[in-house]
Amino acid sequence: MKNGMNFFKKGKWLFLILIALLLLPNFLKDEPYVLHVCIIVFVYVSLAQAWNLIGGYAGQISFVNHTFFAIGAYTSTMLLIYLNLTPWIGLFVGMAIAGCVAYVLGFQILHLKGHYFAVATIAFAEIVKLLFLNWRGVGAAYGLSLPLKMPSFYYLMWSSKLPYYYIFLLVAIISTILIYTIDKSKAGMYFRSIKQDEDGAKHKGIDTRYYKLLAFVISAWICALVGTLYAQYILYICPRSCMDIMISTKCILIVLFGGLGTVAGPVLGAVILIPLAEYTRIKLGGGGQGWDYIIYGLIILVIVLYQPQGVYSILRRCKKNVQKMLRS
Amino acid sequence: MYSYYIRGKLKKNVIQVNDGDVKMKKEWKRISFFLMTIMLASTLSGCIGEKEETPAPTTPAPVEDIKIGCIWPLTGDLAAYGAANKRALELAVEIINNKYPDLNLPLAASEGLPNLGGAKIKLIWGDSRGTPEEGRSAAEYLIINEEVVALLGCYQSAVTETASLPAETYGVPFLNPDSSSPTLTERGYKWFWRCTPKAIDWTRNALEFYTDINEKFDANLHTYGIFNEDTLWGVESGDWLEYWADEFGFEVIERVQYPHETPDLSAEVLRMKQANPDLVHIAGYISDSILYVKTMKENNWLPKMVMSGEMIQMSDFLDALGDDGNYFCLTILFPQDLVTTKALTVKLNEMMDERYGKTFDDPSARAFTGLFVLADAINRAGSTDPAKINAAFAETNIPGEKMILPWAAIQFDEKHQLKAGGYVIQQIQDGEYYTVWPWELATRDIIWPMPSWDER
Amino acid sequence: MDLVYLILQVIINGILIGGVYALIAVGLSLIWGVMEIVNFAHGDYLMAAAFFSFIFWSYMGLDPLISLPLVVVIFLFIGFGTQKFVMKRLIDSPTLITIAATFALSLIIRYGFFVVFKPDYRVIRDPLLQGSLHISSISIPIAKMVTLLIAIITMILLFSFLKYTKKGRAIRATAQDREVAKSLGVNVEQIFLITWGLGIACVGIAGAMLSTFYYVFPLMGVTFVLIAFASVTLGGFGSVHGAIFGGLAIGLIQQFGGTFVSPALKDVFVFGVFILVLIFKPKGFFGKY
Amino acid sequence: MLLEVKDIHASYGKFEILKGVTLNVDEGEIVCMIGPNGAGKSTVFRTIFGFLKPLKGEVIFKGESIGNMPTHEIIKKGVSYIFQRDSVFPNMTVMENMKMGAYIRDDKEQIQKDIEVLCKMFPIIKERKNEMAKNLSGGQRQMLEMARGLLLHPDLFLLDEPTAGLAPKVQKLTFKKIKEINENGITIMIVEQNARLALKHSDRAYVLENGKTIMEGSGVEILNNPRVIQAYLGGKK
Repeated sequence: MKNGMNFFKKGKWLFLILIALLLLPNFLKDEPYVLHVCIIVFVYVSLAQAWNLIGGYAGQISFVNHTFFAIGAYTSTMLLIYLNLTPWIGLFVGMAIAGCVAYVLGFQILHLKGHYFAVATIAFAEIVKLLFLNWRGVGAAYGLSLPLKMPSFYYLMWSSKLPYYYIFLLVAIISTILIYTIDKSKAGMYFRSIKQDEDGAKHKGIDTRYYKLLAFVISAWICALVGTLYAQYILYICPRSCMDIMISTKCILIVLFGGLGTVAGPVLGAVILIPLAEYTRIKLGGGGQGWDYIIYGLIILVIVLYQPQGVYSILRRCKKNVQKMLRS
Repeated sequence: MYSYYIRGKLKKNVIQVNDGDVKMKKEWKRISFFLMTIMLASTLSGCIGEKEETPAPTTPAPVEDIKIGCIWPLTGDLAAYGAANKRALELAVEIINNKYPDLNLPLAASEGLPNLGGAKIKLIWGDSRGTPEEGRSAAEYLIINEEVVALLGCYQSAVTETASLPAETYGVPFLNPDSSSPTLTERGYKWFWRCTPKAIDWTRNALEFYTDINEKFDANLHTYGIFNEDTLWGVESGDWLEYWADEFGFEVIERVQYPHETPDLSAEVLRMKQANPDLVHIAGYISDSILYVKTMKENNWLPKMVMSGEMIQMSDFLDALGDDGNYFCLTILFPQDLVTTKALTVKLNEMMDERYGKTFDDPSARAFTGLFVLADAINRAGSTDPAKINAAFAETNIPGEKMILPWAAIQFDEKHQLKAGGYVIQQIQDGEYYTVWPWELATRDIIWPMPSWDER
Repeated sequence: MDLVYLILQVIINGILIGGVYALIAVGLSLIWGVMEIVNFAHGDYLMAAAFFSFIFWSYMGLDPLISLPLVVVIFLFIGFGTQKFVMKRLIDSPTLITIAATFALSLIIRYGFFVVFKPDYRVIRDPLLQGSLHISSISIPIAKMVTLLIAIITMILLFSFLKYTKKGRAIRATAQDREVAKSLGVNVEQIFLITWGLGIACVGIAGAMLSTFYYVFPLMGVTFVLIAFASVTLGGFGSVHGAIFGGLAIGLIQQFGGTFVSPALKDVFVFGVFILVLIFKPKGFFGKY
Repeated sequence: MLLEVKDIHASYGKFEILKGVTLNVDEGEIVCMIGPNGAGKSTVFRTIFGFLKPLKGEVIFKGESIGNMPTHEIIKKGVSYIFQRDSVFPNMTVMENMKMGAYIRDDKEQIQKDIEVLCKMFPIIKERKNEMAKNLSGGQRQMLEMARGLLLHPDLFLLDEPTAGLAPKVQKLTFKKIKEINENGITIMIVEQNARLALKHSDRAYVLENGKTIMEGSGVEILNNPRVIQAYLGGKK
């Protein structure tokens, strides 16, 4: 009964937040910059959730998520440019291709342990980036500028940020719910046991290879989905910007900051870190210095050294203490 | 999707809470229905509303302060350029906002902009970090939150490309003083102006120069080699060099595309040495150019001439290489020696030196010029209304003597591109930069061909 | 230049640059092998060492070759400090936590130098080591040759230390089985301290030597660190000869690919070979020590 | 009394493994500890050896409490521990492994002499001294581990399942060696899966169940205890 009440309360909170998020743009019509930051936050919520699945739950440190992101962006853009195909189809084609690449890559390297897997993914991501930089067919270093179409739902193109806001919000919510569902499902349990002790999980009869691949592919799907939409939003993609390893790294830092292997972690991390980065960039970066990066580094270091479970666990502890206080 | 999630949770709840479960269910249903309606309505209003809406013009800033947004890479691996431009622009603001009657620059004699009641220019800085997205979000921030009247920037073509998007959307003039990608002005943007030659121009100038050399020295130059980095700028430069080489009857026998800031360039140089062209062009940033010179020396190989972009004029190049940097050529917009005869530039250089201990270099001179072009346009517009400023841009005509750069005049063509204004070619001799081409502007005779490493 | 000379030249280039990679990799490999920590800040320590050399040169007029012992000692202590103040708390943490910690360190070091020294390109002009040896049409740059020499000396010293001294044996023992080493009375914390000290001192040597022929720039570490990762994994982490093998192999692959196929794709060959090795020989070519 | 363990409690994370273990060992004895899997036998050793800090209770060695000492201090007091799992350093030569055994000692000459003595006791070490330890067979590794442990000059030798995974013949040999070591005045404590063999060779024994000592007696007594026979000796005497 009590549990139920807690759930009820939590649900209500989420609902209120959702209302706020839905209504927020009405107050921000004249503040596209804030909208832009919101959109970037949503992008990183989704990407960080994707990373959370493979890294936070299944425990495989992947530095290749930005490649899937780029595959999504490139596929839909190429289809739009050459076949004039709506990004709605491109989106699924991109997801399919990213899924295939993830499957093949994962099949080959997911048996590698810990650092080896991490370094292998870095190498793969670098290879793809270098190939794209030299592949004239996909614009090489020129990148691809999306053809400006009439603003429409069909071409997923608008001149205002508002529709993008809702779309990215939707994607962020979908990915969070997806992770929540996985978290509560049997697969989530398997992922966690793989992360804790892979050999043990194998002994218990869990098909570790299958589940790791599953996490990898789903993670790639989410990244590709966000990639397509991001390309539609930013209207220009090039290997140096959307195959930058910093995208994956940022996801990792966000998840770590928020809380590894929790549903709320990536959301919290993105909501705090992305605006913080924007803020420091504007307030400190303008001085021609690198202070913002230093602050970023210090925050991560402090989190890692003193609170490796992330901010989410601090919040939970605070909540417990408050409840205790209220009770007494 | 979301309401499904909530309801799923509620079901659990409902099973456990016996009292009033029907009531609660109903209530939630109503709330979720209500929310759905709001969501739909606001989405629709957003989508429909934006179609009718023309981009809202930003409200003009108070007359006292004319805010100009500046976007350059202030951090990241190109921050050196950003820092140099920042210094130059601060000096330009100082000159515009205060009385400097002895300087023959537009707006120097008056305090502020006379047609706007002496309004002062204020620079608001945005950091592009050298990445297109950051450049774009910086532009957005500057337009919306800082309500800048116009934008200046962004050095790298890729960044300029994305940063000019919001300017186009919101109808804010964007003046680009230093990106050379030709596509920028081919996009047909209404609010985008560029007061610098395109990449196509300097590649053509370089080939013209070699044609002249062939005539003058009967040098019989024919083969051409290109090093270009794998960035947008590098690839584009390489492509244009190849195009013009072909046009002028040179043969590109080796084109080496290399990864930007790679740890080692031996393979690249060895390949070029193997092909052994008469002429080599380096289209790369300064770090790579330094490494190229060092690696060529290690390999004891030089073609008849090596030319590079204007970035090797940055003081880092000779600081790094010393005498080894001698005899290299560069295409440049702002040859310092040429304008030492010009009292204006001498004076400005002194001011710069006094303030920051640095001198003008090419990017900073271009950014400096850009701000004057912009201020001049705003002044002639007599208002901060973007449309009027845009109109004033079209009529820009700043004569050569009122500029730090050695061009005939600044005027824009119908594509918003600088009309006249080409590159000159400099050669490094005795650790100094001397203009050697066009012949009539030369301050020293060219040393041709460049002496090999053994002969130095 | 005929093909034989060309191939010889490419081999020489590959070995010379491979020596630098090996020197960078060996420190990384040591830390990786003993503590199972991948030091993402390795490239930034390299940059810092190059900057120290530059500072000694520009303020005291000491050539990098002369200030080398100083830099090594400084970096030994920087290594101790890193272990004592940061990594000590993370010894049994999951991989991800250590990656994040070293990445944070990397940001702090990189942009710390960025703030202090501004993003200018610096080169040590007229060092003791310059010019090239020319043997018929083959040229061997002296600075790189001496770097290779010092790399070899460093590695022989390191190898002998690990092989023939008591502390060295303890380091190897700790790398192979931390708990058993502990049960024999090895003070593991002290071993970690020494490991970090040595690992960072190695990269200190690499940085100092690099400054004689490469430009010094706050972001230069990024370019080297990926190559170093590949070298270490190729050779098998935690072994000195593995790092040497990895470094040289990568140097050669890079030079051959770059010269004979395409310079733009030279790193594709490096990473491609590296992934293939990982797939077919996941522990690299050499085991731990 | 050499070692006294008084009611220790210890846990890994949240799981409490030891819930009150009391035992004592006299000088010169061979004491054996038997019990089912997961009873906490190895944990007792790990706690004595300082890998695990007891939550409650005391460990007294030679009249001194060692419960909170770091491992390398405990070793200096004269305790040596051999792991249940394979614990040679695989990529070191046999001789290097031996030298690691003398890591905390500084008397070079004495170490050399000791190694020679041990070589006589375990001839295999001398035979294969320059071979990598990973190339040894299971029994040879067991000998190497014991020899290495003895280099610490222990007063108390903790052996965690010394015969696990070895052929019956080698198991017997191992116990012969254990006896031999004991005859040199070294007190030995054994945890053993092969209860019958172990009890035969020990002076006294303890039975551990669910993290508690439930029985104590001489080796023969325990061997004849009907409950022990039922539970650990397969019902046969």
